[in-house]
Amino acid sequence: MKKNESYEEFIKGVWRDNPVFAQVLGMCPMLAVTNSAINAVAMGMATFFVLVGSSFLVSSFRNWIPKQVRISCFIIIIATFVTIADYTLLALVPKVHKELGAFIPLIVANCLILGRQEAFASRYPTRLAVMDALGMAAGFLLALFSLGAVREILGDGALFGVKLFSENFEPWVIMILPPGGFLTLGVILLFFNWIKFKKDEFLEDVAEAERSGN
Amino acid sequence: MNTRVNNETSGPSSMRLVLTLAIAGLVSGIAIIGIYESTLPTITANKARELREAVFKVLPGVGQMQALVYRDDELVVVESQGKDEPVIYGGYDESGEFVGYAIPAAGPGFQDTIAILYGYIPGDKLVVGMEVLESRETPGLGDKIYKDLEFVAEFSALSVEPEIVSVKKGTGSNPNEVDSITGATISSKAIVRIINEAHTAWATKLPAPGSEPAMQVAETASTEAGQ
Amino acid sequence: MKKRDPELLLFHAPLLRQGMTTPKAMRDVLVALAPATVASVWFFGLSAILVLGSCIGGAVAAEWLFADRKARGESLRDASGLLTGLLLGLTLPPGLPLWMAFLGGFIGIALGKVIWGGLGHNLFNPALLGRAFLLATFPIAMTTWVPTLADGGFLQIYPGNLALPFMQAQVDAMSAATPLGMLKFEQEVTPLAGLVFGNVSGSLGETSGLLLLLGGLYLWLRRDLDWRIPVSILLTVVLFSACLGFFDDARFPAPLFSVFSGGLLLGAIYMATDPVTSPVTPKGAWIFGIGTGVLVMLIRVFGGLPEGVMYAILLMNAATPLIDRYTQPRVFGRGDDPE
Amino acid sequence: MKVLRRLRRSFEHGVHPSHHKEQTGNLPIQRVPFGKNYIMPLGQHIGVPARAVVTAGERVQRGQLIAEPGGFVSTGLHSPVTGTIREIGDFRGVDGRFAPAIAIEADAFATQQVDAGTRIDWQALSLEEFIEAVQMAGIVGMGGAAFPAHVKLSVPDGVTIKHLLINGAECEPYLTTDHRLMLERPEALLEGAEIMRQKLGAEETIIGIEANKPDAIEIVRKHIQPGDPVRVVPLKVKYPQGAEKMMIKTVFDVEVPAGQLPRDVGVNVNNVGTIVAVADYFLRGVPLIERVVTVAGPGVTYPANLIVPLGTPVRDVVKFCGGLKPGTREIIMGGPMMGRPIASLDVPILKGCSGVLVFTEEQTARRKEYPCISCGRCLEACPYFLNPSRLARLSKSRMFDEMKAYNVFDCVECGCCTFACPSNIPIVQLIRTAKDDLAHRKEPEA
Amino acid sequence: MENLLWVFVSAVLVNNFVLTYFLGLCPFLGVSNSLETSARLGLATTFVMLVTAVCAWILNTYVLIHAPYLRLICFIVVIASTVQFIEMLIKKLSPALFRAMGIFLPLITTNCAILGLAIFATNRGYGFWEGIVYALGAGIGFTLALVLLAGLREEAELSSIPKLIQGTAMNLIIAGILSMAFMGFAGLFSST
Ligand SMILES: Cc1cc2nc3c(=O)[nH]c(=O)nc-3n(C[C@H](O)[C@H](O)[C@H](O)COP(=O)(O)O)c2cc1C
Ligand SMILES: Cc1cc2nc3c(=O)[nH]c(=O)nc-3n(C[C@H](O)[C@H](O)[C@H](O)COP(=O)(O)O)c2cc1C
Ligand SMILES: Cc1cc2nc3c(=O)[nH]c(=O)nc-3n(C[C@H](O)[C@H](O)[C@H](O)COP(=O)(O)O)c2cc1C
Ligand SMILES: Cc1cc2nc3c(=O)[nH]c(=O)nc-3n(C[C@H](O)[C@H](O)[C@H](O)CO)c2cc1C
Ligand code: SF4
Ligand code: SF4
Ligand code: SF4
Ligand code: SF4
Ligand code: FES
Repeated sequence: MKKNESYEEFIKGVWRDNPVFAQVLGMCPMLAVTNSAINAVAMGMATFFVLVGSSFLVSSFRNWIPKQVRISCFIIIIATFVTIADYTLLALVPKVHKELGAFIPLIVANCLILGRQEAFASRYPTRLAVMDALGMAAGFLLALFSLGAVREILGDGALFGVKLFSENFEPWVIMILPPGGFLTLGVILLFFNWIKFKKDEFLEDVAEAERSGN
Repeated sequence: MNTRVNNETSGPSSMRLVLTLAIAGLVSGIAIIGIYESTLPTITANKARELREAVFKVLPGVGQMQALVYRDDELVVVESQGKDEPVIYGGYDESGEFVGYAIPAAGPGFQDTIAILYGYIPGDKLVVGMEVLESRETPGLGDKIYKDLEFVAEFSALSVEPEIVSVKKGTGSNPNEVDSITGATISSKAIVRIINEAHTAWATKLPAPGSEPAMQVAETASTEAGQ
Repeated sequence: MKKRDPELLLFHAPLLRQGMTTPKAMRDVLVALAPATVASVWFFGLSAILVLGSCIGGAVAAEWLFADRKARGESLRDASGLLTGLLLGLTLPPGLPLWMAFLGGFIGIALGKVIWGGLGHNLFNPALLGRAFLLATFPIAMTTWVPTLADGGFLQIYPGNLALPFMQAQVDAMSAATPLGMLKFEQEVTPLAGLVFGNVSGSLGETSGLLLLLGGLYLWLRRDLDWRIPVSILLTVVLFSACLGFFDDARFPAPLFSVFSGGLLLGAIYMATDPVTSPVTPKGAWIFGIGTGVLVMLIRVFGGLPEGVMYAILLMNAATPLIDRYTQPRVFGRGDDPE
Repeated sequence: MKVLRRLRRSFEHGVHPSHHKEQTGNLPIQRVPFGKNYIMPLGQHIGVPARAVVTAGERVQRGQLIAEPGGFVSTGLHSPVTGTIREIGDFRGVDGRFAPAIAIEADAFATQQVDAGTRIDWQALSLEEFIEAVQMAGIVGMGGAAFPAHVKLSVPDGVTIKHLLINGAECEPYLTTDHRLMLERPEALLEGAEIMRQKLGAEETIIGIEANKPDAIEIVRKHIQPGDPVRVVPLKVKYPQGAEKMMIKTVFDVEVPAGQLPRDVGVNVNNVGTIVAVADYFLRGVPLIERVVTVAGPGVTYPANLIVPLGTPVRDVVKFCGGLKPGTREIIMGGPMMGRPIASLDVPILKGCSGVLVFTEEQTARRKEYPCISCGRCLEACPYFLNPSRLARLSKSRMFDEMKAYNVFDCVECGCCTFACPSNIPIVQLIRTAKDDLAHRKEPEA
Repeated sequence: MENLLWVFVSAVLVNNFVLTYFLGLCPFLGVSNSLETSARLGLATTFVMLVTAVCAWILNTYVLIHAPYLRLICFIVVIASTVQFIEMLIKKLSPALFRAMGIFLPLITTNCAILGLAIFATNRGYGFWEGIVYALGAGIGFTLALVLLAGLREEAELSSIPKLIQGTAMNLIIAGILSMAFMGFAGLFSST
């Protein structure tokens, strides 16, 4: 049973409550760095690290942190993790760090992270909190990757820098430019709406059929 | 299970609040300093390597370099750059003979600031290399300023006096003319302008050719800089 | 035998209407554009027909695909989709690959009209939205201009047109600069006569100033456009250029050159006046026009692009809700204060 | 600018519907023969309904008072025929609702002469007596609104009327009643005007006539004695030139402030028909028992200008005009721009009804409604400078409260916006819906 | 001087914080359904940005030069506390001003546009005046984008946007279109 519960926490963040597609959180880093898959994944990993790390800490110390200063504590914890991530990336992959630029420190302001601390980690035991953070972070990573992949494939004809089409492919430059970020995410959300719409419609049809059948 | 959290009616004392924050800050500070110290060598090394690579690229034939700043009316060798103090790099060959300067410069491009580094040989008044360090120019158009090798090659022997001018592609004939890139005229002109401006700014500050600061061994203190 | 009373309707007054209807207005614009369209075929031959056709095809395809199954015929019949396609086509370079033209029409209608709820609900000009999308997506193809045809070259097709879908066009085969590009990047001024009669390189529909004005006159006579918008745009541009000329007439474009070059006339007469995306209030129309004129000159003279009409109109489209809100007409008998 | 506007002699905006007046413009006024059934609604004017003073079965003379004013903003009613009161009960009115009315059966053999027939020495009457006389005579505004005339005469202290403005614009298409009255009874018009002017204490009478009635302008001018303080002002042909605030703007270049009345700028506006009714009462002793009605429109066999006793069912009027052509789809009481469609031919002619217009399929064919394309034609049409497109849009989204900020209550429902709209949006109707909703919403709350 | 002009124009139009840097998106997408609120939020943000620019400059000049690794924490803590202090100050001094923008102040502190401003200004090595002008431009640009979007959204509410599209998806697409239109400003005042 227990195992199931934590699995639930994990999977809900990846899909049903996906922070980007379902909750529309963490938009800023999302759009700014997803002009290529590699940047998107790097950003996703950094966020992953920060989110899971701070959730773990916050949850572990949740009974010691007084309510009045909890936000300040969260921010200090998050900022610490972000700084760690920042320096690590800078040391290990300076090229990627240069591309992501100022957006790594900005993870601090990502409301997804603070929101998870406030809504979940500070209230639940460590194991659940970590599962939740893992789920959310994975969902965020997934969203970043899908956006980055779409934008890179169309915008550069490549994925992770590997050319996918013939030499003559005409890149869709807009995809790499800012408007492409807004438009692609808009269209992806539209697609999700559409799926939900169709699903609701389908469920309604089923209900209808059942009612008339009885 | 969360009922245990934060349900004290009286609330914690302010002493406890301060203490919590202080501990958090302390732990965080230690963690940050720890990561900083442990990554610092790699990061510094990375940065230095990048800089060297760039300088060597724009100044062919260079084997050593040192940072120079303009202080008290002369160019002096420095270890670390002061704030708001523009720095340039002196390039020397393996034997310590002065070759030229690598000058960083920046200015507005089509989209945002473009930062470049260019190599300059004061004796011949020639630009001998140009490398774009940072730009947000449009992929496919503006990014040709560093992707179009033909364009980059324009800067391998470019006379800066009289001022560099950019001309339509295929019409450049004089030593001070750069063929601009079709479709990215603005970005290519921006590079030219940035170099011109930087050149004007530095021209009066550079010592007469032949009297450049000599290469110093890295360990020496910079007391006897100059000459 | 007692005659039965007729079945009376309770159709509310006013019972009378003036003759104009919305589809008629759209058709009027098509008519007004006819001379410029013919001129584009004259100057660019078969390519013009292909590019215009692809745009219209893309626009109509989007309109058809996204329409309700029931309303499909209706939404096509009011001719507004057709008009969007045509106007978009007229703003494109003649040598553009056809698949891009099709995509532009499709995106213009899909992003510019359908998602807003269809005719009358969009806040941005769909044709220009399509063009802005193309320009940002394929900047090279969209800024590759071709010279007008030599005599009798009607059947010739620019090689760029025939690029395979998603593939690049062969560029550099034949290229030319537009009058504005020549001014901005090479400081060369094109003689005015070419601009007025249209024998210069540029977008399909922007080349002949004279025919565009003619169409505008027709639209004005039919009361289909708000004359304030073209008048204020053109006046602003003229004044702006004149002022710049006062400082340095060698470096800045002359007023008449400004008016007749680029897409200004096409934009001012046919696109800024799109009733849906321009302010409804008369005062708003003036502000819209002046704003467009200023932005056009700002982008042309101080910006990075040689032409700014499209962006100017789109930016003013974005400001239109605000303009409308703050220029409500003064109500009769309420003095000068609008509140 | 101002000079230019004065030269153009008009208000701003408005529309130019084709006037369709050729059908009846040249036809002299005829009397319809008396019929059998008459229905006199007690509330055929704005304000409080009248109170019946007769009972069923009673015999009444033509011109006899059958209902007295129910309050100050109310007038008397007079029997239009000699006959018998058949019933006092609820009858279907113009708006389709049932409302109290007096049904009279005409005496088939009566001569239908008016008994009274005596001239009243109006000069001897004090102002109060004069006002009461007008009220008892049942005179209401004949320009369409049917606002009791005596109320307009009761000017509050501190307000002086400088001008009597007589509204002969008749800007609604098809209608020719005022036109014919001016042509056929210019003396009555001028006599009535003089009475009103003196009683109001106004300095001058101005008769505003649209320039498409040159014959009326000429005849009225011819009858003005030199030295009389009367002036005829030809007006630009434009709808709604006859709306009183527009006419005041045209004639005096003054805007009546929103929410105020013409008297606040020193003007009293009356329709030609109203003035003639005043003359008929004071000089000939005939109260308001009949009125001139234009019967026209593509669905009428023989269009005509008719003197119709009040209370005559539309059916009788139409029958006199040769009946309805096949394909008739709609009958409007009043003008085509502001009139009301009626649901039944049994509706009676009322004091405020200047026309019975019959339309066929062609005019009433369902026009396809397109979305608003913000073309601004409605703004350019609205004489009150409202933003009808915004009002319609808000009304469609049922954002009625927001409409107050856009001055929905300044709309007079003149119909210019709907006329001008190329997308066939029923703007006036949408505005009316919103006004109704806003007006009625208070009641349940209170 | 020309440089300052370019810094300003670039921050307002060419490199608009919201439309090209994707900063401050949550207020952009969240609050911009009302014009009134947007204008006030924009005003308050501009104000906080100016304060931040000053703070960032002081920190950079006197503190971070010795301890660069504390940058993030310093920025966050200092900005948050300064804004809180100013909030109290305004509340005391001018209740009217507080009503107009006070309630937004604490919310803005957690918004990434503010932190972004401090970080960008530092990365670009802006001096004091450049920093101020940059902050002013960024704030005005933010306000401009917010107000434009609010106008568009209020108008769109009256039109019949299909149910399917309403909401964040539509807002993002409008933002994308706006961002596309702002591309017209590219290169403004950077070429001569
Ligand atoms: C989306 C887009 C991006 C552009 N990016 C750049 C750029 O990065 N650098 C540049 O110089 N011009 C850029 N341009 C400007 C145009 O290509 C401009 O026409 C060109 O600089 C003119 O050069 P030409 O006369 O050599 O064709 C861009 C234009 C567009 C539409
Ligand atoms: C290109 C163009 C320019 C015009 N310029 C003016 C003008 O500057 N002033 C003007 O009054 N009318 C101008 N008009 C004519 C107006 O449309 C006309 O005067 C106006 O519609 C009269 O309206 P009104 O009498 O209903 O007020 C212009 C028309 C066109 C097509
Ligand atoms: C849109 C509109 C049009 C009108 N047209 C006329 C008209 O053509 N002739 C007229 O006598 N009254 C017309 N009226 C009524 C006048 O505004 C005003 O009520 C009338 O002239 C006053 O005279 P009365 O009370 O004698 O009817 C119109 C009113 C409105 C709102
Ligand atoms: C005078 C006039 C100008 C128009 N201009 C445009 C235009 O520039 N672009 C466009 O897509 N549609 C234009 N239309 C058509 C129509 O308004 C457009 O399809 C709507 O914007 C779609 O809702 C125009 C219509 C008229 C009457
Ligand atoms: S709360 Fe923060 S991270 Fe979340 S959407 Fe808003 S700005 Fe972005
Ligand atoms: S009906 Fe109302 S809104 Fe329409 S034109 Fe007349 S006054 Fe204006
Ligand atoms: S006239 Fe009709 S279509 Fe034009 S703005 Fe008014 S309501 Fe809209
Ligand atoms: S963070 Fe503040 S400003 Fe942003 S959406 Fe939430 S309440 Fe609004
Ligand atoms: S404002 Fe940028 S992440 Fe919230």
